[in-house]
Amino acid sequence: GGSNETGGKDNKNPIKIGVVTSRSGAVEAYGTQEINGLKLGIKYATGGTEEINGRKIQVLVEDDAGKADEGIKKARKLLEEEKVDILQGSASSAVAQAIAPLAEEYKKVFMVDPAAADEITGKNFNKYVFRSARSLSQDAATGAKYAVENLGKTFFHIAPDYVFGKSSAAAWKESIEKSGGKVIQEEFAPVNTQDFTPYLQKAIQSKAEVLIITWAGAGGATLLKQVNELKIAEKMKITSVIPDIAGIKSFGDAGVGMQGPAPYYHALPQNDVNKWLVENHQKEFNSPPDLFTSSGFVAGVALVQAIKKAGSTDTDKLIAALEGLTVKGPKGDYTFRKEDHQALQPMYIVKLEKKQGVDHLVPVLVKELSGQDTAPPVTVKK
Amino acid sequence: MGEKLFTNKILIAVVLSLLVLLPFVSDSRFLLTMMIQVFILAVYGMSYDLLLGYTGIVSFGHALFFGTGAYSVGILLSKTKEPGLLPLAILIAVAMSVLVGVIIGGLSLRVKDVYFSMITLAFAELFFIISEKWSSLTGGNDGIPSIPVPAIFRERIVFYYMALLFLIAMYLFLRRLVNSPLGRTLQAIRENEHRVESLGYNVLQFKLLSIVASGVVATLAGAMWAIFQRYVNTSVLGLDRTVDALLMTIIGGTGTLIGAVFGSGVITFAHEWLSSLSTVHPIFERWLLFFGILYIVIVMFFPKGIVGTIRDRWIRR
Amino acid sequence: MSLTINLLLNGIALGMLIFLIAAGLSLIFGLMGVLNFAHGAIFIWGSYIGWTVYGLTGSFILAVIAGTLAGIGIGWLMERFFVRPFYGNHVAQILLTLGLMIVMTELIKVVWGPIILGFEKPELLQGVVTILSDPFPVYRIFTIGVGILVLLGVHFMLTRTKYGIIIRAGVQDPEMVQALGINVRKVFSMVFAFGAGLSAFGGVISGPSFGSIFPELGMQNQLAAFIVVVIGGIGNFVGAAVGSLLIGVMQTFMAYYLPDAALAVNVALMAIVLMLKPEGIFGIRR
Amino acid sequence: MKTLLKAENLQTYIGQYHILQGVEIEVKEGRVTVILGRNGAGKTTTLRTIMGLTPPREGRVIFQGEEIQGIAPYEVANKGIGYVPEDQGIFSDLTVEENMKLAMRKNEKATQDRLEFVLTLFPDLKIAWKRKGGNLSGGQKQMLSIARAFVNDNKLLLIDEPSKGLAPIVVEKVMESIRELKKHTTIVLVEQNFIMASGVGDDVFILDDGHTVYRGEMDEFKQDDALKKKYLGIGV
Amino acid sequence: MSNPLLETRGLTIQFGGHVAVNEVNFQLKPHTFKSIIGPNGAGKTTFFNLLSGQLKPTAGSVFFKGKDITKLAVYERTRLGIGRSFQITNVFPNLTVLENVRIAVQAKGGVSFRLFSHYRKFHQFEETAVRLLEKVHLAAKATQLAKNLSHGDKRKLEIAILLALEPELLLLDEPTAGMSLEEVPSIIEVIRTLKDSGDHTILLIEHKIDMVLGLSDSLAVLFNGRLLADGTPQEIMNNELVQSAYLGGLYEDAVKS
Ligand SMILES: Nc1ncnc2c1ncn2[C@@H]1O[C@H](COP(=O)(O)OP(=O)(O)OP(=O)(O)O)[C@@H](O)[C@H]1O
Ligand SMILES: Nc1ncnc2c1ncn2[C@@H]1O[C@H](COP(=O)(O)OP(=O)(O)OP(=O)(O)O)[C@@H](O)[C@H]1O
Ligand SMILES: [Mg+2]
Ligand SMILES: [Mg+2]
Repeated sequence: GGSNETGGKDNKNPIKIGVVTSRSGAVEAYGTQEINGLKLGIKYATGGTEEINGRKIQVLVEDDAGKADEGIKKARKLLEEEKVDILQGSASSAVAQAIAPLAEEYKKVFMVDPAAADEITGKNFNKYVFRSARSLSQDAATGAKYAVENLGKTFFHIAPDYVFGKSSAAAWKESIEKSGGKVIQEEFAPVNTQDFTPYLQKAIQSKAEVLIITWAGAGGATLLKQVNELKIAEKMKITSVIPDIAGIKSFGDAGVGMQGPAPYYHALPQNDVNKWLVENHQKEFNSPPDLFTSSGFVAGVALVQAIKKAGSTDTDKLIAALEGLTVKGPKGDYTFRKEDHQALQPMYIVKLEKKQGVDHLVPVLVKELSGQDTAPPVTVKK
Repeated sequence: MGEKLFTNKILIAVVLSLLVLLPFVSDSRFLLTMMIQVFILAVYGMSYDLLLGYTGIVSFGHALFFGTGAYSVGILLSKTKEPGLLPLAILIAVAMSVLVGVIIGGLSLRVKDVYFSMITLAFAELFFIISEKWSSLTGGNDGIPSIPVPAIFRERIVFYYMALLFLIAMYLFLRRLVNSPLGRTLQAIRENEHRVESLGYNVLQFKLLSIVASGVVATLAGAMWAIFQRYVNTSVLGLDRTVDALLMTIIGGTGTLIGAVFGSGVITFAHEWLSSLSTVHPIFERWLLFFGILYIVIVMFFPKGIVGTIRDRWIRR
Repeated sequence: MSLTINLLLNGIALGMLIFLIAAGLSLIFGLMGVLNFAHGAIFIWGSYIGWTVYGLTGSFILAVIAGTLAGIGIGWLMERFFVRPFYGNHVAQILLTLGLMIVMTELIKVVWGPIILGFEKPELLQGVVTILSDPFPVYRIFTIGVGILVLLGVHFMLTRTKYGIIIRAGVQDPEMVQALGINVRKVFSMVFAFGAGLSAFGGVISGPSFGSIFPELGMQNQLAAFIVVVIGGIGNFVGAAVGSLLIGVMQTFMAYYLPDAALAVNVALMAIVLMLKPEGIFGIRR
Repeated sequence: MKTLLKAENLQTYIGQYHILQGVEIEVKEGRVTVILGRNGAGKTTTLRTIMGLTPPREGRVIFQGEEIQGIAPYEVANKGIGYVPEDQGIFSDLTVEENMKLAMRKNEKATQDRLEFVLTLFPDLKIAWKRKGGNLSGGQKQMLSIARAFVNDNKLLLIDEPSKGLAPIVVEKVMESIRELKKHTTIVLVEQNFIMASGVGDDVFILDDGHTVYRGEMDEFKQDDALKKKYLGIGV
Repeated sequence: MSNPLLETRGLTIQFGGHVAVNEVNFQLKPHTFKSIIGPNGAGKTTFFNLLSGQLKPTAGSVFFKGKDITKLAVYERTRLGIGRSFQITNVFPNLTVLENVRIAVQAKGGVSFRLFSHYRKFHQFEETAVRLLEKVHLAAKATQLAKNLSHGDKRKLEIAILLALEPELLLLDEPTAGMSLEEVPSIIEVIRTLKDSGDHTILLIEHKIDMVLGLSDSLAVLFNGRLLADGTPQEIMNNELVQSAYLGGLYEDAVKS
């Protein structure tokens, strides 16, 4: 492919961004946040015109249902039928990893968000892949340092028993040890575990000072509620990555007082971009932006800026423009570092608190860390 | 009767030549992709029909075989980075599936009816779990990306014809099989297992044979799938895969073989079409809803599947 | 010792929770022989209706009643329009109920959105009691109690009334049951609706136990329900309860002592039971 | 004599097959009406059509002056028509006890008495009381099937080949009991065993190819060797 | 005297507390026709099930041609030459009448594992099947599905399937129950011809006493699971217990003749 097919003067080809993400399946809510963010980001960066040099930006969305093979099919469709200039996605890490090789094959930039697996900008990296979302390592780096310094030195980690849980655990372990702490035990429970008591019993018996809870999606609330019920908090400190609003809501009161890293919550950043985002999101979708809205937004902004900078949608030029690019996003400065194309970005440590008039626990800022502070190690093989 | 057979043949010839000509009349590479998927899944569906429609076995573990094929190709090629080893990978796949078929079949065939279905489901789940846990080998849910397949298979048009050929070959093989004395025995087993036994047939042996034959075909389909996608993850072993086989067979019509081709076509295209409608109207963001309704409608109004129903009409006329 | 007892108690509680999920299926699949792959959907609809009514009224009892009634209604419609033509035809049932599963799950997303909802325990049932120095949630004691009540109630209905016999006979030869002067259709409708109500009831009761509900939760628990019914012996209600307890206790102990195998407990247990006793623990060889 | 049941011009289809093509039956109250005919003549289908199991496309079934074609089988049964199907229709997973329990429409004294009566008629059933229906011997199944029909207060009994599989002495007992029952119940009997048919029958209908080809009184028919030869192929 | 073709020693089966077949010592000479009579529930069918392998005895053994076959599976016994028909009709409901018989002929043909040849290649099977259907008056219904047959016709099909196996030993369980009066004689004729052809041995369970008397070389009587008597028809008919407990008054004429 290529962008050598130029249309007439007045009637230029649109710039096509093909999004492969979950519009159904277990993580479809994340997909929605991502797409809303992306569209708003484009709007913001183009000053509302959704055009660059007279070329309309078109966002084409395909549903991968959270399945890798479905994602491959849809990505091929976007690449071959729609001849998209840029790929974007996806809510599931497995899908993103399955699509990344296609980006290489078709020589198109693939802007990853919200998939967080480290391998995407690590072991399985190729030069067409960029990521506006934070990676698991960034979560871990944020949370680990703070936890070692403020919560305790010995850790017990409970995570779901599949690749996501394992690589989260590995990332936390590395960061904790770097900060001088120690992970005494890691326990992996099946994704749809209903009774976590045996695992929590072990946590108590391990005598660790801090319990790390890693759980993406639904089981998290169940786990947290059982933690609460068994009064684990009386025996050890608890930390966990703070999820999206629906996730926090599902905690009920069980999450009160929990501290942990938060990739984004709309009330945390105080800057103009975020203000714009919150206002416009509220206007358009009648709700505040959520966990992955911000990284989707950044993806949009970064792409627009890169295209402007490159002066075209030519892939090589785009890559050159994106590498090292710093954009202003809702959390502040996001920099796509050259080595692995991961966007370094500010991260937050928060504490969940009850607040009048809000129907969920509110993450209250404890500490903000800069992109550099939370930079994960580069694991790309040269 | 003879006339019907003749029209039947004409129909098949027309459809076949359309399929052969398709790459020349359509420049849509995506359409070819879809058709390739239809062909490969159709083979997988037909293999299931051998069990369900001809032997009367309801297996909930058919994905086991599909996954065996896909993983054999995926693991061997990606670990060795040696595309030339594809024939070996397929050979290994077939050998593995025979082994798996004999072992699983041997362990579970003494169990009857729904119990058999459930035990096959248990085995498939166990395999699924192993593939999730043994991620150093399988990549778990993240899978094995960019499987290095021989360059020729990356040519979409070439692969299209290969897949078509594969479908035709497997269809002919299975048709032969169901019309052989062996196939006839299987059908009798479907009807009345105990009576077949008292005719002097060793039912267990025949059922095992059916499982292995169907397993080998499903394995080949799985191998083709891995070559086609150049990607494998645990979903090839998931329950959804088995359900796919079931859906294709039933929608097309059990005990018809060719029905699976229709089933595969309906599922693939309905899926694609409905999921792309979300831009038309927001209600289609819930496209699965309509997909579910489609299933229901097909089962309610074509209880014998597409081909089965057409056949019935035909006979009545 | 205290650990073992604690694990055992938790295992029993989990088992009873699984039983509540499986009880409705045990009637519909076990007794009526309908492979109901929409069971999980009825179950989760119960949860959602219960959640809504609980939120609106603040009364958990009303939530349970509303959820159960909704289940009965869904079951009745389902039987009347979808299941009735396909008694005895397992293959069609699978496909049809799978379709219903998808449709009903998606409808939940249309109504409530595709997100997770927190389901709080009623005040009265919050908190823990201490058993041998370990805390044990009150709600689990509640589920154990409810499970036992359901078991006894349904067991009574099946053994002391004619319904159990009519269903078993009707599954084999509905024509002959009719010829004996029994409106077998009506009985089937009623029992199906009752089973669906039971599923939805399980959905409401287990909602707070999970702590949160989401549309796919039904699908997730469905397999466990099927496994329990099969392990216990299809058609045996008491067997389903025993199977549930077995699975609950096994899961709990495995999670503690051999967590790597926790994922495989259910299916492995089923495979072993079936290979040793092909008709399930309480099943009868045909 | 009063007519209890009348079937007029029964036209029954199964699928696309036209099975009954105008069957006519008339059953007089208090008598035993025997239906004869070769295999595949439509005897069973006639009984099933009366029961509502294979409703007729055309024609009428009049029971006690009321048209009952087209109503559900359980309603037919509840009008007081008992049915003993040719394949016994035993529920194999149910015990003999449960089979009987299922059949007993009412649980009153009279029903209990009748239960006593059938258990003395077929003592085998008492022995096998807790056995599964599927484990019974062929003859025992037949007994159970008959017992199920006898235990209710029926106005009309449709019995399809009761003698099949029964030992001679039991056949004799069944014949006796039918003669006994005749006092308060009317009976339609399909029977291949001519000894039995002629032993208890009062009226006779012969079906062939879905048509009624003969009707008359059993006493006449029994004597008429030509008729017997013509319709039943029985040698003289 | 020739060795018995079939012999049982102490053959016993117990269901729960109920002994259905009780220490039966039984012999069947080759090329003879023996019938088994006895009250309902006496254990006749169960005895057949033990011979053909559907049931395994709790005690005792079965010998066929001097060989102990007690442990053999159903299909192995069939291959040795023991064929049976069933009291409760047992056919292939969704196959055609012809295919029902053809599949049995094929079993005898030993080609069942051939998967690459078309079944119609073996047309001799089909011809045989058609011939057999003619014998039992079912040729006209060859293309119907077996489930659509009337009861009596199914019984005929049952017999055709058995004949197709050409077993050395035929176990017939009330073959004519439900068959119409006019057809019974010709079916009996078929069985009689088999016997007369000399290479078959026949064991028949039947309640139609007149039929039994006409066909059998000898009669065995089962009572409550025990072998009560075994002898010529005349001997058996004169047995008082048989008369009072089995035959009743109805068949007095038949016995006297
Ligand atoms: N389901 C069916 N589909 C097609 N034809 C059928 C079906 N059931 C019965 N028939 C046909 O209807 C005819 C009448 O059958 P029916 O069972 O009434 O005969 P019958 O007189 O009772 O015979 P028998 O003495 O053998 O019991 C037969 O020719 C049979 O083949
Ligand atoms: N599986 C079983 N479990 C319990 N009892 C059984 C089982 N099978 C048979 N019986 C009992 O064993 C006895 C013998 O049955 P069998 O079928 O052999 O009788 P039969 O002599 O063939 O009688 P009929 O002439 O009525 O066919 C019967 O009383 C029956 O109830
Ligand atoms: Mg009949
Ligand atoms: Mg018998």
